[in-house]
Amino acid sequence: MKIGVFVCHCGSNIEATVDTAAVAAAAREFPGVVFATDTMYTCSEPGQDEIVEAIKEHNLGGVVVASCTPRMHEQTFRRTVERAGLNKYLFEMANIREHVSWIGKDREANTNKSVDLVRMATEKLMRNRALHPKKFTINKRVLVIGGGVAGIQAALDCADGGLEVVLVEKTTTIGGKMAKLDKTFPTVDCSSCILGPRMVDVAQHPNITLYAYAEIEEINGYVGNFEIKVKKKATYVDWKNCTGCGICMDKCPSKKARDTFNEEIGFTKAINIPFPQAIPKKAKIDPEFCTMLKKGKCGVCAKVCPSGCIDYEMKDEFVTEKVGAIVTATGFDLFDWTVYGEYGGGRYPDVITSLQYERMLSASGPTGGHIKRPSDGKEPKNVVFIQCVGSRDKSVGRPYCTGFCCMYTAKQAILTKDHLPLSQSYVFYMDIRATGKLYDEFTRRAMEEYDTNYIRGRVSMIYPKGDKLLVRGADTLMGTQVEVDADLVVLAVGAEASAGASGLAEKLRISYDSYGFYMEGHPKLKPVETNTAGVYLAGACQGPKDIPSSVAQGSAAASKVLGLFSKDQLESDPQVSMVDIKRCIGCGKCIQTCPFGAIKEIDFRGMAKADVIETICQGCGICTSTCPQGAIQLQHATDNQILSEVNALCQF
Amino acid sequence: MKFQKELKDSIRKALPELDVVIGWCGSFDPLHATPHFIRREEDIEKLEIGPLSVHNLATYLPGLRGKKVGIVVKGCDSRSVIELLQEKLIARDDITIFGFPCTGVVDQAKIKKALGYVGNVESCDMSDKSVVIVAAGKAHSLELSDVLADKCHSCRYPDAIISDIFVGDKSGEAVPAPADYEALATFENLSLPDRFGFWLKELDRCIRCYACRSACPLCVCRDHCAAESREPHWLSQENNVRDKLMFQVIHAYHLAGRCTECGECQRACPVDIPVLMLKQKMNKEIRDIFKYEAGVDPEETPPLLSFKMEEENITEKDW
Amino acid sequence: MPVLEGKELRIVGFLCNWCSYGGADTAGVGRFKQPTDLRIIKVPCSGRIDPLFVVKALMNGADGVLVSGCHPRDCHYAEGNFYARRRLEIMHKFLPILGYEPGRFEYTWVSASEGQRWQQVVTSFTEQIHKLGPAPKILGPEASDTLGLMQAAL
Amino acid sequence: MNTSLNYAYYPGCSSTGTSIEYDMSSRAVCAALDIKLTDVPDWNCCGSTPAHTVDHSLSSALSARNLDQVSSMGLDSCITPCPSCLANLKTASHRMEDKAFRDKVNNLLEKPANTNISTKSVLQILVEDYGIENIRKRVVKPLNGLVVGAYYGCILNRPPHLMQFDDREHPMAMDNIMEALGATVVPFPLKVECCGASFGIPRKDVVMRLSGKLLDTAEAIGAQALVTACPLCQMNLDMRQNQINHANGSHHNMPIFYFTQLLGLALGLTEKELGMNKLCVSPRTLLDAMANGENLKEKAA
Repeated sequence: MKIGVFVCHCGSNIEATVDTAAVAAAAREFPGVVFATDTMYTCSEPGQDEIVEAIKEHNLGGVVVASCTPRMHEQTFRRTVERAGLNKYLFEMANIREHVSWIGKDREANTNKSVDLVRMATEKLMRNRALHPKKFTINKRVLVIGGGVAGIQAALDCADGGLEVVLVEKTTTIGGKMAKLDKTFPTVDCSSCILGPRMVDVAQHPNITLYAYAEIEEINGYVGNFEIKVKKKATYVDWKNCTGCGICMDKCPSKKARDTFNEEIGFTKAINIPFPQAIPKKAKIDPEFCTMLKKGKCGVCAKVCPSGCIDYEMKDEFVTEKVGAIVTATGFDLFDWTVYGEYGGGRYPDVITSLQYERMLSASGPTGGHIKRPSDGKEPKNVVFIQCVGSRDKSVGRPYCTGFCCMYTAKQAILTKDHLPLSQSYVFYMDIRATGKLYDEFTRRAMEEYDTNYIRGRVSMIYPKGDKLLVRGADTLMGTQVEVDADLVVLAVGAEASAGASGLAEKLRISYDSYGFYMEGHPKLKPVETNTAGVYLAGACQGPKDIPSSVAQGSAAASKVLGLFSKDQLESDPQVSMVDIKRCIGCGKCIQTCPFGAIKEIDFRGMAKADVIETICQGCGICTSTCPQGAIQLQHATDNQILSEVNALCQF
Repeated sequence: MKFQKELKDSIRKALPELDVVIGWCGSFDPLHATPHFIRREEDIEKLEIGPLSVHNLATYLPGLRGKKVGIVVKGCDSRSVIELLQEKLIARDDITIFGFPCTGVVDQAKIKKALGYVGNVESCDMSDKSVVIVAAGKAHSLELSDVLADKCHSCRYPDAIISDIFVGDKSGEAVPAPADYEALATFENLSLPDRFGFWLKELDRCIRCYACRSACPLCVCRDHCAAESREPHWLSQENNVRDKLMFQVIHAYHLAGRCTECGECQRACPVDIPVLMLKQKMNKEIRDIFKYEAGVDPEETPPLLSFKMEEENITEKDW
Repeated sequence: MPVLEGKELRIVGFLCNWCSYGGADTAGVGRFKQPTDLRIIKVPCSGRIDPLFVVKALMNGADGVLVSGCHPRDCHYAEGNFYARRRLEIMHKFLPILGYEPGRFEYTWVSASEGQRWQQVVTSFTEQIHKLGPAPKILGPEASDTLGLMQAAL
Repeated sequence: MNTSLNYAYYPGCSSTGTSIEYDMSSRAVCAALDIKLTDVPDWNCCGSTPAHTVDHSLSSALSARNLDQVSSMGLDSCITPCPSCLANLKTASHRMEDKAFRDKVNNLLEKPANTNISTKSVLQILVEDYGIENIRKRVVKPLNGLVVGAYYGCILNRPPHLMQFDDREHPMAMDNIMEALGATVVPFPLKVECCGASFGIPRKDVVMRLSGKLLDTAEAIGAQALVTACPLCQMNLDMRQNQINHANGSHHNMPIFYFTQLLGLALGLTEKELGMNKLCVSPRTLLDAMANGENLKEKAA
């Protein structure tokens, strides 16, 4: 094989600490290399053209590019060599940027290491074979996990684009966190007025199947052909017949059930519909508080239900859905702020979270939109907002910025003044992060027009003083201590990955960061993709996001799905395992260890042999390292290819 | 031996249903036995079992796949049969296992070492405790226990673990003690450079005949062994000690969790390289980490072909 | 030849494509300084790594071998690293009988987001190998080629 | 109850002076509960004020010697009533884990010190080793609803990683003991606030302000007395109460007990054994009322 080597400067990114010309010169001496050069930006148009020309001029059979990580530009260069008529697998990359030039400044060592990496790449390349993808048909249905605003947007966009959508929501209603909000920043328009119609659209869209109060049990398959097992949790109410009239909730004598929708400000009934605009508007029994389910006595709801749909015997149910793509929009949860002992650790009823406050502000909330202190129901006069509770704080393991608390705190300060004109709001902040359209103007309004007292500093202690809470903190701009007699303290709690995010990630086979947020395919260029083909991300499951960004991502994920489904067939990755039937002795160890069931036993002239189902094989290569005689080889990562790299590096 | 007749009777009874029964018979001189393939009634009388029945006949089973095979097994051999069954390399229905209480087999190397060259062996009497060999008209006497194979001294399974027909009295229900790896422990007292040098020195003798592989009942790849393949190309065919040692590591690793330490590899080695020790090392680690012993339970899965989400006995490095 | 005499030792890394290779990229993007000895071979999954590659590298003259995959339960292929953990652990325990220090070969898990952890792993593994010094090498086709020099060294 | 609790006891310098009643009552209580204390032989200053602010190695050397003395007793755990001593002993042990520092300190000493000694406060062992339920069983003269606030001060459980005791923001050890003794415990919101002790000499005005606030708050929540576990806190609140009143124009007359004094009382020990006469703000009225069996909670209401 005649090989061409292109060593990229990447501007000064590589050239500054690697002598690329020397690397190219060394490469010229390698067996098989007939052409080697260094180029300024190999990925640029002239850079790519140079490769195409060299392939033609030198009749190259394979190309090595030494530049950035293959995760960045492998696809780019594969297309380049394809353009010149080479099979795209006759290409190798040597990562001399992320793995060399960026991690040390020793030019001699870096240059030497780059030469090694190029040698490895050429040795492997010489053992590469042209590979050809297989086509397979796909199921053009999409699963959206999570019915918050991002999931709703993704579902509606996909459905409007003509796809069948399965939307799975963990709670009994879609709407997510946004449904709990009173108003939205920076427009201060009513949250349920803008979200409500979209929720209704979901319910009425002919292309959308909604499973509320359901969870993902199992995911099998691969892009184009996933098989999803959905657990429909027992509601004890036959939803087919439930009209959502609410009589059961009215009459239920068990009044102390946890009201999670209202963030547990007050209680709800053991049988309940979370809020009037719920979609679907169906009742559900909370078995923890239902006397009938606990003690076998009561049965009031069954008696009063006009459509007779109460079923105390109901069990969880499982349904299987086949889809071709998955959008994950599982959102976020709130940081458990009670680890902050200095804020009372949960002992003071008048220290509440921002989302609890939001429910209080909401006209459909438990206080009917009146701001009342939980302790005595009085209207507060001084309201203190504390920002960055569980954000930007290493000591509680949350060093990241949640990003939207500054904005909702400004909004809540404004709303406080609207509700209680005689009130005074104080905001303890670290920095104000208001980097959206009209955002900074909005926080300035909170300060200037609504007379909110912004104090730059952290709060060191909250303690009760009479019926008030004394909030003591630092004012770092003044260099003094400040103490505020507060009637109500609202904590701007940060966002964290939703509980169960990591469990779902394992089912989806996508990765997540150390906080549990899902990893996107590329931090800049693949914001809604994951490294698992056919799985996309929308909204805060990837990292904290405000509403506009979540909606944008919902649409972006939908457009990715629509793009994927624009073809009737997908090409399977040819980097799959292949059995050398002559060498296979039919021992079945590969079949035993394949995680995907992609290898089956076949009969070949009366002998048992292994056979790979190419569209199912995911290319992990467990089989290859299991087969003692090496009869099954993962294409593009064969034993010989890896051995050639080892041998290139370790030459005795 | 007293159960020899009983065994012959059982084979006679079973033979009509079988294609072949494998046992041992006399060989070129009275000091050696050889595998014996009984196909006809008249072959049965030649069957001889005793301290010379050294060969692990399970080695032949994968090659006879599809045939109805009877096999006479020592306790250690039966473990190889179990392992082959476990890996579904042979079918249980196809084989009939004849077990007997083994009292140990000799190590020819030890006899050779004790006696040196003695000329043509004329007779050999192996009573309970002693061995009397008459060669070139001269009698040589040895203690049997001095010439028993190492594995017999620490034998934990004298009776076949699995058998269809068992002749003679079982040696007892003794629960096998955990294997002790004394020789291995002694070797591991050597310094690392000494161990490295040891293997180079030993393997230097290797003539790459692959007798170790051919004798191994679990080397089922046969003609497709990675040692001589170009696809994949793990080893060169050159005469160098690196590849010779690498082959032994490949052999040991491919047997990890499968090897029953029957010792055939080492017995077959014409230049007496102690290759079994590498397999014992694998087995010891497998036992310590996975609490697993190969060739005991046909229903088990070899540990390297399975996993647990939480591994109790693996402590990963803390960085 | 491959290493800078007296400065570097020969360290081979086998990294899975999905987590650890990405983690090494993340470390690069973050400009986390690392020793230059390590050369990385990318494989799709830690389950693809035949422990015999490790032995092959050592016998061919590597001074250290590092394997890194996705954290348990986070394998892109669900189970690859579970198999890898068993097989690599066995090889880790086996190597000393051949005369290689156990610390010549380590395996670990680094996710794509853990650039800092990668830096930490590379740095401390490289230090560990430098502390051990060059690995025993097979210097020629005959044992005497090696043993003679070993004797001379002693 | 037969306990096998056995500790080396490090009294600390205050115990021979300003907080002699803390020392007396600690010893008396431990004796009454069958907790064996053996004084650290030839103990010296722990190196707290002022050494710890000017010379870390000297300060740690002082503590290290004390710990070494404990180890020479054949014991591996040592208790002290004083949180300041405790902090310094623990700091020394912690710093001595660093080899360079250890060498420096050992250089100052006659012989290298073994500082691998577990150190705890009297309060900690009563709660963790003896147990509040066991204390409850030993109460013979309950405190009749005496309304107390528990004041821990700022160093008893901080820095948390070093002190390893109770909640750093909201400790409950003394509250729980007092409750077990039959007192009415009112939640004292400033329980871990600073009394100003380290400014005791140079900036008395700060002490007046900080300790004054503590007393104001105690009165506001209806406490009849405060209990403390720290000689410096107790001294500021008790001995300086008059000065505080004078500086702030307040009229507090609030007894400041060591928790061991009230514990001793409930265990049936005499006022004399507990050094009640050493307190500056007289607890006479409260003690008499308790002795007369009056319900102090009702009285407060």
